[in-house]
Amino acid sequence: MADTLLKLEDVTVQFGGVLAVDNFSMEVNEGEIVALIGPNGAGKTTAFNCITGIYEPTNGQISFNGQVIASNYPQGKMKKMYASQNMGKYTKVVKHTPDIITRMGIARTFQNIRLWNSMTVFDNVLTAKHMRAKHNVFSATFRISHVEEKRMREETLNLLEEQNLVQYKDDLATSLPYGLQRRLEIARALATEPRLLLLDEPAAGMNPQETQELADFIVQIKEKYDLTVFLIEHHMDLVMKISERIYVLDFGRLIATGTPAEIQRNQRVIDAYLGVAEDA
Amino acid sequence: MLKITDLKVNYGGIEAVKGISFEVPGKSIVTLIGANGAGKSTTLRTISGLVRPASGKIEFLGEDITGMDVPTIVSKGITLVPEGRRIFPDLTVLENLRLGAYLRKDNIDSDLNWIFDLFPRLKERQWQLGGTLSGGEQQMLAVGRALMSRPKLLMMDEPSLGLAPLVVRDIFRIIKRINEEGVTILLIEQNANMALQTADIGYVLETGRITMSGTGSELLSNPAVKEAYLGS
Amino acid sequence: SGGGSAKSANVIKIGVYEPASGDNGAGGKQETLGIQYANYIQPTVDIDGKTYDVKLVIVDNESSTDKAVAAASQLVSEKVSIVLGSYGSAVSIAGSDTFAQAGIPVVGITCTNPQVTEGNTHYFRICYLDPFQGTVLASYAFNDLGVKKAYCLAKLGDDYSVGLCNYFMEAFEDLGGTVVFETFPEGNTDFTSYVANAKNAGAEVFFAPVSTEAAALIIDQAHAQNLGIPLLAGDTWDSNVILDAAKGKNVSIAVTTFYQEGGNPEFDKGIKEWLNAKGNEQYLANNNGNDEIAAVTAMGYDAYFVALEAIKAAKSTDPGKIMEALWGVSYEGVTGLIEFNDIGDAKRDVAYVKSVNTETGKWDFVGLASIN
Amino acid sequence: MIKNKKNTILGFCALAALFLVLFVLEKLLPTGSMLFVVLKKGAIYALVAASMNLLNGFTGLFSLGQAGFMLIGAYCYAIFTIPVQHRDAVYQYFDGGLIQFTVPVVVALIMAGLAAAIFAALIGLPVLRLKSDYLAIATLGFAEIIRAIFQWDALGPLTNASNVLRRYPLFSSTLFPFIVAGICIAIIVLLINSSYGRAFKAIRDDEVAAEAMGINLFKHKQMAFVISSFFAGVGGALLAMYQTTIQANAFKSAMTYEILLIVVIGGIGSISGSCIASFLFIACSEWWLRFLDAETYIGAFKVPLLRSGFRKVVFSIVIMAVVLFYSKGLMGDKEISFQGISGFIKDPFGLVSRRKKKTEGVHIDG
Amino acid sequence: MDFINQNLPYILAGISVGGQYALIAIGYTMVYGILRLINFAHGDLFMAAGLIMIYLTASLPLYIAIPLDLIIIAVLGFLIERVAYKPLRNAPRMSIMISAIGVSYLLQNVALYVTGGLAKTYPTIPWISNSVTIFGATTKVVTLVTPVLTLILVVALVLLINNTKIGMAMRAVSRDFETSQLMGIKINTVISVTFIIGSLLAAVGSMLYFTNYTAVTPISGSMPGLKCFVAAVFGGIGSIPGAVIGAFLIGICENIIKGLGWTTFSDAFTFALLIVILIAKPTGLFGEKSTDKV
Ligand SMILES: Nc1ncnc2c1ncn2[C@@H]1O[C@H](COP(=O)(O)OP(=O)(O)OP(=O)(O)O)[C@@H](O)[C@H]1O
Ligand SMILES: Nc1ncnc2c1ncn2[C@@H]1O[C@H](COP(=O)(O)OP(=O)(O)OP(=O)(O)O)[C@@H](O)[C@H]1O
Ligand SMILES: [Mg+2]
Ligand SMILES: [Mg+2]
Repeated sequence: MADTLLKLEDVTVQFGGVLAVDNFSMEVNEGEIVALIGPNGAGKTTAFNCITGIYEPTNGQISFNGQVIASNYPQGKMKKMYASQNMGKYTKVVKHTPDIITRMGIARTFQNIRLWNSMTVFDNVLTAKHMRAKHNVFSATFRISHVEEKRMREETLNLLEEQNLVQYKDDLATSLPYGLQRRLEIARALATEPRLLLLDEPAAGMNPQETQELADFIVQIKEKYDLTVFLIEHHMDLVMKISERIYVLDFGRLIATGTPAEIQRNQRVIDAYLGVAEDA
Repeated sequence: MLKITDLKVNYGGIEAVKGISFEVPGKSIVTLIGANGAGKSTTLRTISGLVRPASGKIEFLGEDITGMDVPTIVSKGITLVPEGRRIFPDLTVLENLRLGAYLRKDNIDSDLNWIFDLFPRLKERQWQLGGTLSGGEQQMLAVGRALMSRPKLLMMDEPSLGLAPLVVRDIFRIIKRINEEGVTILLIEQNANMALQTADIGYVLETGRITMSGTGSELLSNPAVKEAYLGS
Repeated sequence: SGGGSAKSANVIKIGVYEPASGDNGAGGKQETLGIQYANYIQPTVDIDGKTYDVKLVIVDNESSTDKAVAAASQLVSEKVSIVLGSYGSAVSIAGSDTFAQAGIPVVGITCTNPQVTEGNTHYFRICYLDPFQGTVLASYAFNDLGVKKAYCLAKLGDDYSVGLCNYFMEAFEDLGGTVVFETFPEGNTDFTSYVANAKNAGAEVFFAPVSTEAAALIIDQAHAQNLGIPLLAGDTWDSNVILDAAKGKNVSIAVTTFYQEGGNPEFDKGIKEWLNAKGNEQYLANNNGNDEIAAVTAMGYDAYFVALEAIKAAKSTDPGKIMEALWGVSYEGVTGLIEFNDIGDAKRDVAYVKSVNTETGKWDFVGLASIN
Repeated sequence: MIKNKKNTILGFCALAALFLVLFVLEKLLPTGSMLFVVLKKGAIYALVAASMNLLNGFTGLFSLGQAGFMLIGAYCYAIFTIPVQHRDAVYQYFDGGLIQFTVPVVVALIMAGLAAAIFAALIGLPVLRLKSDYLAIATLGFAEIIRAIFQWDALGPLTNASNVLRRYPLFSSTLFPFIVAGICIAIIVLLINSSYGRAFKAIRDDEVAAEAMGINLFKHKQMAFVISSFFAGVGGALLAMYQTTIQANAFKSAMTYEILLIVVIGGIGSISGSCIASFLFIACSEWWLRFLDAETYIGAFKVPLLRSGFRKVVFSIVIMAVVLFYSKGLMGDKEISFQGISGFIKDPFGLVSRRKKKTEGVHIDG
Repeated sequence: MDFINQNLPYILAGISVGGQYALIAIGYTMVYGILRLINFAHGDLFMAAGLIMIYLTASLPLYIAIPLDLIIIAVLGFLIERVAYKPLRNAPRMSIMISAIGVSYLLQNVALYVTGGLAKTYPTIPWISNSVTIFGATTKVVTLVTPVLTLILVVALVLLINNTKIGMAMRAVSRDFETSQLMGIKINTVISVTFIIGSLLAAVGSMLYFTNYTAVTPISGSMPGLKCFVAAVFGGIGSIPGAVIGAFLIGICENIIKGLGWTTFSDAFTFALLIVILIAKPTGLFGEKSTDKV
């Protein structure tokens, strides 16, 4: 078995009275494609947000590549609420801003597309390379690091070529059709040179044909960049086709985990999420 | 009921819709399918008055409604479930639903219960702010909000976007049900399969033009449609 | 004016460098009124036997040091022969360099800060200075009113009021009194606390040489809180705004100033007629809608004639010649004799002291004050 | 790429030509000419507007502290350059003041920028956590606090309290502010077109996405804030030179609003827009409209309305008209380019395309 | 007793100023709430209300002048919105703000042009201008009336916004014009109503304020305008109770500071307090957190 790349232990997230994620543990191994599914509002996006540092867990610990990237334990009035759960298991608070986590090698796309609207397709990708570039304000402003800049531009162009976006490179990101915007988001995430790619409903708004293309595309970039992919999706064809393992959340709780075949047969998952397949 | 004649719409210099004509008969379900950027959403936005057409004519129940302002069109009985949900994030779920019935003067309590029956999840969350709902919950709210206006013509722009498979089926069931209650429906769907199964009439839009049309089942069996939109 | 165009070759331009907007806009306009009236009375001047039309070129320096340079340059580019102004010392100083470079003489009218004329040869002025006024006020308070403790209030960032308070305090403490000094921030309208502070400090006189807007509010508060001690101020308070504010109130107010209405009945009568004349409604509006004569108006009137004297003496429209001629000017104006000392300041050693009659809403003449 | 290079060269030529024209004009026209006054102030405001645009337009940080930073720059410059022999006269109430040495003009200019930048770094720490209008009002507040402090009597030996500072070295030629402002603006443009500039824009467009793509929000915001303040400080120092005297009183929020007006009228996110708008704004407010203040007779006919104060009424209407007509500013977020100029010559003011647009399916406003 | 005697004026002044600030601050907050616009012209509208009142009372009896003043200001507020803000519905937010600054300049400059710039004395409104003595401190009746009136108006407004259809529409419009229209809301009507209410409050505020501080100049509105805007931010801009609490807080603190002898810094202190509060609570005391879900 390959190394564990991402590990969630007893992660709980609470908003006011809502338990969005409840004692969720899971792991993603190096080189896998893993899917996270579950009904609407099950807490999938919230889990992503915890991993990427946008939210902090109320309790639990997340580690990436052996390094703790988020850890928290119930404090204040939460303490009483979780008196019985994993009491004393986590004692330190680790909090990173999203940029640090991205720097460590986790990149993501968003459920609601969040491209930089006033920038061209090319600049969207180029800007994501900013973090990895070796320069400072001074050298960048006075063009001392123009070699670095040139390299970034070349790499960006390559990336766009691979994603078949190169013909749109000077268009504004917003003027692209929806499907291409999703693809651009993936390209932008790749530009940060991640090891783990998180995709939040990448096929939303795509027709079945496009979804299929997307599935191939994900497998392809995974191979090419040596990535590990962790994705949320409601299109079951895609999930079942490409993922090696699946986690199923319901009301924030893990209700099932296993291979696609196992999940499809799992009665709890069928009841809560899949429903009875009455058509193709 | 709704008649579109030679509708053209531009955004700045871009021609998004290049002269389309179609009809939506009363009490029917009509669906528009097509690839990303084909101009489907633009068509619906134009009908609801959010976008002004460059030329063409839109008639509703025999009345020319081209160029009327949005609230007027809404008051005539056309409601749009907009693309991307467009929930009011600072209002509670309940308030969002009440706003759906903004133009109605009668009692809306029974309708509220009806919506809560359709989407029990919303009932649970009725005091939560719309902006904090999950994607799927927001989509339910958007549909529920539109139903609250008791429209004559309900236009839905990708209502199943981001919904769990189970709920997608529910949504289509609901569509059928409200259609049976007498509401005419104009539907845009990426899930062409389900859409065509549900619809009486389908139109295929390609880069701003209607390229094919027919009954739902005709299109379902059309090889070209299969190839391009059904993915198998 | 109308007939001027025929003799257009013979025109001499006098620049009026005054604020018409901003903090000192109102005062600037009143000062300008005096100049305009003087120009109406005496629209021509004889230079070396030829009659010239006097044309006023009025610019608005917006009471602001950052707009002053452009306003001054505007006058320079209009080729004026001499400049009058400005109300407010800071803008006068700010415009000074521009005039100096162009070699144009300036006659300050009511800018009382010593720095205006100090160290230059082109800036003159016809009023007395802050040190003088501050000392006069201090001795009036100490000797005439017989008070030992004074409360001084200035506007933060306003060099006029802060400066005058400074000189007042110096003199007052030299005489043996004590002072409490406070400043209020710009735009402040609530003077309740300041009046209460003065009361609580046990002050016997409330010295507030501030703008008329603030003055009106202070008077109102003094009345509302039953302050019971006299209000004292400098030349800025010599305005009909103060009379309006104080009328019918339970306050006593004394100010030092340059002119007392009635000091020259002929002038008073003439300017009142002019203000009330048909077609001059805007002049009346600039004077707050009534014909009460402000000291700055009288000073503006005198300044105009001082300029004409200098022009006549120079026998030329050339600014350089006029500048030289100014040193020798001696002119008996409505506000007294005007002559310049070797700094360029008027040799004045008396100030008018007057007080408000709260029943009639007019000024009562108290007397002349000078430093002994 | 090649086109880019050609544009750069063309740009340099144009700049050189501009400087040459200025130089010649200055030899030909009398020194007091209004043209130069407007050009000087216009150049200074262009710099300050560009620095504000860097922050408000490119980084999306709505800051209203510009006047405060200018004040710091202006005072820093003046305090360190007033010749020692004049200090007694200037600091008349404070026995000649505390500081009894001077530094060369260029050093003082840089110090002015640094002083503003250091202050920005200090307040950036707490303030930059705030968003949009909250940030605006907090920075505005800081500017007001700075003003109050500089007017404080207790600091008089340093700042001369409420009194004017003067007699420090001034410009000898219009070229000076043009060269300094030109260099500064060039640096701003270089920065904007660098990788950091793109990161700033990313923050403006979508903070969440920017952070998720590895851009450290605080570091970059702080950077933009400090750099912008540096140039505002230099701009303040230049303004001090232009004004010949300074007084804290003049650096009110109204000054910030003026600069904001220039930025928006020029186009948020367009440096060339800021520059053009700056000259137009200054010319309009301090030169071209002055005739409206003077009572004017045509023959015996008195032109109605014209009298003191009318200029400002008209000026406010002009501003509103410009904003209403060019709701995205004169330049939008485009920069001036040679293609643009030739386009402008073919279709001045976009009249043709605007008419065309009207008939098209544009969004209906509410 | 002596202590009260000495300090009561400060507190009374604080409460009264706070109440007047509150009425203006609500106007800011309402307009901001709906258009996300810092309506810089609001303070000047307040000044205009004062000036117009002076001109009206010069020729009309008070019982006509007061309602007429209210009507004129409401119409003025309505017109400002229609002329200066409505055409910019789809423009960048900053452009509308500049338009607001333009309107503010215009009102000030027209006032300057018409009045000449000297301070005008506000007419005496019977009863509320009378002096009263409480615990030995003398003040005007208006000082006591203001906070009461403010509270009544605030409660009414909060009810309006939270419990009525138009109130709900206002909150909807504030976030999303397009979708609001899809609900059948006539956004222009809703926005106009908001402006009219805001302007009326400014007019009422001006009557109370200028009864206390009787000098009206063209720039009389700018400082109260700024302070009230600060108050609105203090409380969390967009929140009406927040604006009111912010206004009272500022009014009272300001006067206590002055009473302590730190007069030089009374404004600076207001801003410092604001900054401290914002650092602790980045969206003000009652500010809504952004509900932008990722
Ligand atoms: N900021 C927040 N405040 C309050 N509740 C929240 C917040 N964010 C999420 N929630 C709630 O947490 C639950 C989980 O939301 P999440 O977005 O993770 O769902 P999801 O699994 O991604 O659903 P979907 O498939 O519909 O996107 C939902 O019930 C949502 O209403
Ligand atoms: N506001 C806009 N400004 C400019 N172009 C636009 C705008 N909205 C849409 N377009 C363009 O108009 C065309 C049609 O867009 P539309 O949204 O109608 O497509 P669609 O068929 O709904 O696609 P999707 O399935 O992605 O929703 C596209 O090319 C799109 O880029
Ligand atoms: Mg989700
Ligand atoms: Mg669409």
